[in-house]
Amino acid sequence: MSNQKITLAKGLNMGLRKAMEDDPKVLIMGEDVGKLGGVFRITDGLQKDFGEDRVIDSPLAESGIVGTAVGMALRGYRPVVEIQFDGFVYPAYDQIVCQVAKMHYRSKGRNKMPMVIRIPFGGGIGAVEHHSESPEAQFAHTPGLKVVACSNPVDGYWMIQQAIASDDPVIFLEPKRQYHADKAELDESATPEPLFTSRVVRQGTDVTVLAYGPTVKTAMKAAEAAAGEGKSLEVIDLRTLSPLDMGPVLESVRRTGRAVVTHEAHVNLGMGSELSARITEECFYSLEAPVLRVGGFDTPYPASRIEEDFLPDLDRVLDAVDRSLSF
Amino acid sequence: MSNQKITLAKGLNMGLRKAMEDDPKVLIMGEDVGKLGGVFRITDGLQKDFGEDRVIDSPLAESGIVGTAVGMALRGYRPVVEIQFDGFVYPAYDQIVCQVAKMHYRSKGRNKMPMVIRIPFGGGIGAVEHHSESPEAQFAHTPGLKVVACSNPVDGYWMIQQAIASDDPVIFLEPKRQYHADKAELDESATPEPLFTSRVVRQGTDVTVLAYGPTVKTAMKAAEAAAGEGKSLEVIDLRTLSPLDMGPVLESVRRTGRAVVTHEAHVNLGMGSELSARITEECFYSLEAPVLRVGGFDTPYPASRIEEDFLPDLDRVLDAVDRSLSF
Amino acid sequence: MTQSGSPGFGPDLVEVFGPSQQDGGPELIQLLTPEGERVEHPEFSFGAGLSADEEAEMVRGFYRDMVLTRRIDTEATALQRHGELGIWAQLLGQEAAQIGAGRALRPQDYVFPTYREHGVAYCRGVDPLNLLGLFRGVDHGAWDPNENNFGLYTIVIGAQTLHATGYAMGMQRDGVVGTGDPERDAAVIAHFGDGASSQGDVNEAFIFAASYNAPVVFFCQNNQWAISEPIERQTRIPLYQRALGFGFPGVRVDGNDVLATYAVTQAALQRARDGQGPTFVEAYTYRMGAHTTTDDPTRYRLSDDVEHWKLKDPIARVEVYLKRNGLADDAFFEGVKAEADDLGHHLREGCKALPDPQPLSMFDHVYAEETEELRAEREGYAAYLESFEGSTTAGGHS
Amino acid sequence: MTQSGSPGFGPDLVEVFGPSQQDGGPELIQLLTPEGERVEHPEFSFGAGLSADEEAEMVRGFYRDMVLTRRIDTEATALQRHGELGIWAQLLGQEAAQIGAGRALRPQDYVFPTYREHGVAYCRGVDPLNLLGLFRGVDHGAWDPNENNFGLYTIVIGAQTLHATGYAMGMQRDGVVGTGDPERDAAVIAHFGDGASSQGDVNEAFIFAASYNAPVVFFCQNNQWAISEPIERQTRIPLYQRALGFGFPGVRVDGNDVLATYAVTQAALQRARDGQGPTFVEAYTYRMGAHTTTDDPTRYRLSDDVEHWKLKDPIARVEVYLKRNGLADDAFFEGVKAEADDLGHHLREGCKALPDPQPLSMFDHVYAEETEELRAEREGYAAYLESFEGSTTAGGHS
Ligand SMILES: Cc1ncc(C[n+]2csc(CCOP(=O)(O)OP(=O)(O)O)c2C)c(N)n1
Ligand SMILES: Cc1ncc(C[n+]2csc(CCOP(=O)(O)OP(=O)(O)O)c2C)c(N)n1
Ligand SMILES: [Mg+2]
Ligand SMILES: [Mg+2]
Repeated sequence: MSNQKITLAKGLNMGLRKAMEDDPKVLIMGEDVGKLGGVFRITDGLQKDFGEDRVIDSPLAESGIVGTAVGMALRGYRPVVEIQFDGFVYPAYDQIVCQVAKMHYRSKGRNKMPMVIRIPFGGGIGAVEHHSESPEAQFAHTPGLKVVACSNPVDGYWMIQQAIASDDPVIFLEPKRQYHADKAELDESATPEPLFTSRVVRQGTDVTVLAYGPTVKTAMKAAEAAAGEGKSLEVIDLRTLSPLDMGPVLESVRRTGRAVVTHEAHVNLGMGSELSARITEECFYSLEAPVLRVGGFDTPYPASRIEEDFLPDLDRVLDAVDRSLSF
Repeated sequence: MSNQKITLAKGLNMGLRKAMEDDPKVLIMGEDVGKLGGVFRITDGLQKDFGEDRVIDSPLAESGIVGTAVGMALRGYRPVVEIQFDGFVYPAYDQIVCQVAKMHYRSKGRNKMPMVIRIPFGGGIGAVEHHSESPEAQFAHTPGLKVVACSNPVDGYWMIQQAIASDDPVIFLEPKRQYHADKAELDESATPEPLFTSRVVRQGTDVTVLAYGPTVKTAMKAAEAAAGEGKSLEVIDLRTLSPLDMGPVLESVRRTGRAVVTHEAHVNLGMGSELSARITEECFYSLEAPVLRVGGFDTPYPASRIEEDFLPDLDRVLDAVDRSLSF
Repeated sequence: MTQSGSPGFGPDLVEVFGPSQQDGGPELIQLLTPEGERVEHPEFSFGAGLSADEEAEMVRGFYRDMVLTRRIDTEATALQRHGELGIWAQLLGQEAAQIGAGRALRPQDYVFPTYREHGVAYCRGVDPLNLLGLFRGVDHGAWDPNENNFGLYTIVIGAQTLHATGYAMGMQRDGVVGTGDPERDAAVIAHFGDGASSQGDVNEAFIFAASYNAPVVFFCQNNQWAISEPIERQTRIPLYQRALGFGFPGVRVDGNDVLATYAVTQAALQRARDGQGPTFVEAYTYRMGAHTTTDDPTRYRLSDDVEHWKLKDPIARVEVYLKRNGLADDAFFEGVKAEADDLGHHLREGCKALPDPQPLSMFDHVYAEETEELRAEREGYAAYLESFEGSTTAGGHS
Repeated sequence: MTQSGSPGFGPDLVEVFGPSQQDGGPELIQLLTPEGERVEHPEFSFGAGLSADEEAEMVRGFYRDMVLTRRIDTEATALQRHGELGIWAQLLGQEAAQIGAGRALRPQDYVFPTYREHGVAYCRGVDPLNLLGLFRGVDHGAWDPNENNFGLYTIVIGAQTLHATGYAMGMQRDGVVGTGDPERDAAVIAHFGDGASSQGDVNEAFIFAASYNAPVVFFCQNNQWAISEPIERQTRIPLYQRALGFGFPGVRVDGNDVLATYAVTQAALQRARDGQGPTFVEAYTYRMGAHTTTDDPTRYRLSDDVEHWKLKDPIARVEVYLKRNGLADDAFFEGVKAEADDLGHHLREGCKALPDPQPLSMFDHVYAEETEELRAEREGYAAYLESFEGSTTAGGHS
């Protein structure tokens, strides 16, 4: 098959399709995932091709979706659950943190929980309340879950398949504003990197910028702009949030001596806190400045007309870079 | 009224009673809070004295309890909700983070949410699964909520009243293993410190130890033991987790140059991460060592026969102190 | 239902959604047919105690309400198409359900809406311009909930049904239930959709309301769809029967019949005000438009169905009724049309003039008592913004 | 129920818990009275198709099961009193409900228990010693759920009802429902309590099960109490009627009558296996003991009630029946008693011998594929523990 240019939405759709072809135990469950193909069309065409028994339109109840998916997983299936929007994962929170996360532990490994919970996350799409949340820190804080975020079409294609193949439950975060934003070339014959690894996406020497999901693009733009000003940023796409892949991060920060973390989630108790704490523990003597965090402010997500002020953008990232450099 | 020696359970009970006497709008809601007085007897005798309309035994449904409490608050009441155990707050998670936390914001301040959600939290009581959780970081990450933890009987008495008097929703964490552990003398005529403040509970010069709830006692014991070895620990009872009262913390760390944070919650993305990040940002040049974190391991809460290994104890705190000192 | 089944367990519940269901089945309470004929119902009636003139006046009022409500909807839809709103949740086809319910309320009653209750908002006196703000993205709700006893729109499906129940429990404690004083006795109405009926919260609301006998009417607009999920996915028996399992009455009313919806809701509210507890009202209707302006219903439903429901238009039947019985003249209809045009103008002009919020307003109202740390964050951002003042772009680099 | 009510909404639902309710009301399905008399029921019967000998053999089996189950319970309670268990959830009084349900299962069926299903566990062949581990605090569940198709105990109220429904949906996909092959067709049973019926999850389970017609039996032991909350707090109509609102059958069986519980559960399971979907079985019983060994029921309930229910003891009535009808001799009863004594011995000795877990086992099984960071944490803690080796106390300072 020849290479093709695809969007993130397409990459995910193709990845889901591939996973369903490869393993008849893979099921898709969620609201509107059938004929509609999901409100973002990520499951477009899958019910038509795999039938209603494998692409399961559900009643409107997130706890019910995740809870029945637990039962399916216990029966040997590999459910891929779609949560329609980040803000609607909370009715399922109990099932996720008390059941999905703990089943393997509780059962001494006898019950596996090979479940993927897909969550379109983050803001920037001009939506109403509850449609732009970034709930990752809460899941990363929960042992038993693994949490990843894709940032581009090619990763979308591979990572969703790898998440489905994982015998552990994976919270799979998809930056919704990237769904149809950029295209990238997919080589289906390539060998992807392992799922739980971070990746240096731009090399640099002055400051390490850590990002994931939607902020990878922001960080790349910031690096571009900084280069124009003679500052060399190294950008790392974390990809995995739990576990964290600290290897590339520490290696980079030991070189640059400075780190800026950026995410859309609230700064307070966000991923940036953990990264800051770990980097400081591990690179104490290499650090020229404290790890700085650029994220969503510690307010509820605001009305969308001012969401660009809430969200980290390249200016705020560069501001943090400058503050780091002038420490 | 003469001073009396009370337990934490008694302090909370007296504080609730006082709040109900002072304001007829104060209601108590929850499972078994009536005749039984709650499984920990914190509401003992209140239904008898204030009636079933003010001490409301609920159906077994946490989302229902918090959700109806939201309605009560909208109607002008000040509901105090009891969640029976930490691990059972999750069915109400959606109502808490999407409704309780956001109502004031969403309504531009027109709808206040003067609600207290009491959660007995933490381990060490030999309980079965889900009865020993420490969910504070997840609430502290949520703008719109305030989060406090009491650590002793006198604070219990005052803080619960202050939380009830607050016009903002307060997640009120009670270290359940302290309920009946130690007695302290209560002077009801005293003037309490404001609710959202931290307190230095032991002065020291070498390392600052930050604790809250159940670990305050651990930290105090560690300080005692360290003193015997010639090390001077300053212990701060954080009391408020959101907002954080960084003043006393920063002042202390600037003096000692070293900080250890201890809590029962998982280290990863726990309060310790945030404290580490903020302390490092603010005291970068004063720090002699990275902020070290001593907490619950990043596993689900284990079977109770090994919970003392999971929980931070004075040895692990002292180990961190030593590591900090030898940095 | 077929009548065969396993011994002891009663009839099997298959084929409950046969063709008769599309018309609501025999249990549908109707007082005005799609053809504009008044019909009798053994239990519910419209206009009892009113003179013929008063009654006609009310029906004309409903007509006007529905026309204006529809205009709000079509204007908002158009504004969304023109990029003035980010999204709009259309109510097309649900005017009778909303006006019937909205007009049955007394001032002291309290409403907990979903995100689609534009007609009820209108009945409560909320300026429809205020509704647009939310969909434009300038705020999360611009009206004062306590001014008209009309709560803010709730987007998390079903969450508001618990708030409604708790609010009703508050009314019980305030002594405004069952006193017999019509000025005093109050009730709550909780709006939700057919899809919402599957949420745990909604079912818990039923349990709490039943357990405390709370004065709340659960008003469900069964518009047959939850985005692309048909009602059959949420229930296999008529939805109003859900209430029976919780021990309070449920009824199905023709939600496209404003007279019946008014009569039934009014009676249910009165039950609540009288201290007789909760009632479930299923307003059987149809979502004529898309779920929202971003939805594409052609992917999942047949245009035949839409055509079928067009014949049951809630406004047309009232118009026919008024005209055929000489209860309204041309001047009336022209007057309503003119009013609607004015309203349209108000919305178009007003919407475009809605001011964008100030960036720093993001930090307002997070708490009743602001925290130091939030103040510091706000000040930090203010200083940051000021650092760009004078530079050509908002940011230095973008 | 009284028959008056507001017009149109049917009867008011007041006083549903009149005195008759304490005995389960007229809807209670009973085949063996508290006095040990066999009675007929128009829909359900016990022993159809069995010879008299076979039938007696089964009843003796039930008797033995119940006695052994009770012994598990009393031994565990005693072990808790002696400090060997942290807590114990007693089933005293619920033996018939659990044995009736447990014995109605086929090997290929799957059970989702609460934390009190010791009798069902016993029926599934789980060594009761394994149950003690959880309450002793040595693990969160020691048995292999897939060995006997008996899931782990679930403590978060109601969560398992959704797992059960999902598992049943998996069975549908595996083609083991409605094939007509008795060795193949399978069903799921979900256990839960009266209190649990208020949880959103349980109601969502009803919705999913109905929507997909999943082969699941919702088996609710209504033991009248959820800790201190009486059943009246959770529902104001008989609980089995909850199912009607979701469109599937519900029945109330005498949960202290092992024959009736067996017959009804068996029929409900068969319905499920046959592809006829979910059933709600309310086993009407009573929690004779405390909620758990840490509870003090004297604070909230009358000893009179307990006395009343003592007369309905599930074991006594079978004993009377067997004796009166000469279906079991003294040797039988002595044999069962001896077995119970052996079991007691096994539990006492076994419990004390249950090894405490190794501290480092805390890190096991967090993931199927362990993470680097967890491995590092484990190693760090191992090194830390080793640093104390040789010192007198476990830790240097404590
Ligand atoms: C908890 C939650 N899950 C999902 C959504 C996304 N969503 C918005 S509207 C809707 C369908 C609602 O259907 P229904 O209750 O029938 O109301 P209708 O839109 O038809 O008026 C869904 C799934 C949401 N808003 N909240
Ligand atoms: C979600 C949740 N909330 C609260 C509890 C605490 N709790 C344990 S058992 C129980 C009562 C359960 O009553 P019921 O469902 O009737 O079962 P029973 O104990 O009577 O068998 C409660 C409230 C819990 N385990 N889970
Ligand atoms: Mg709908
Ligand atoms: Mg019970």
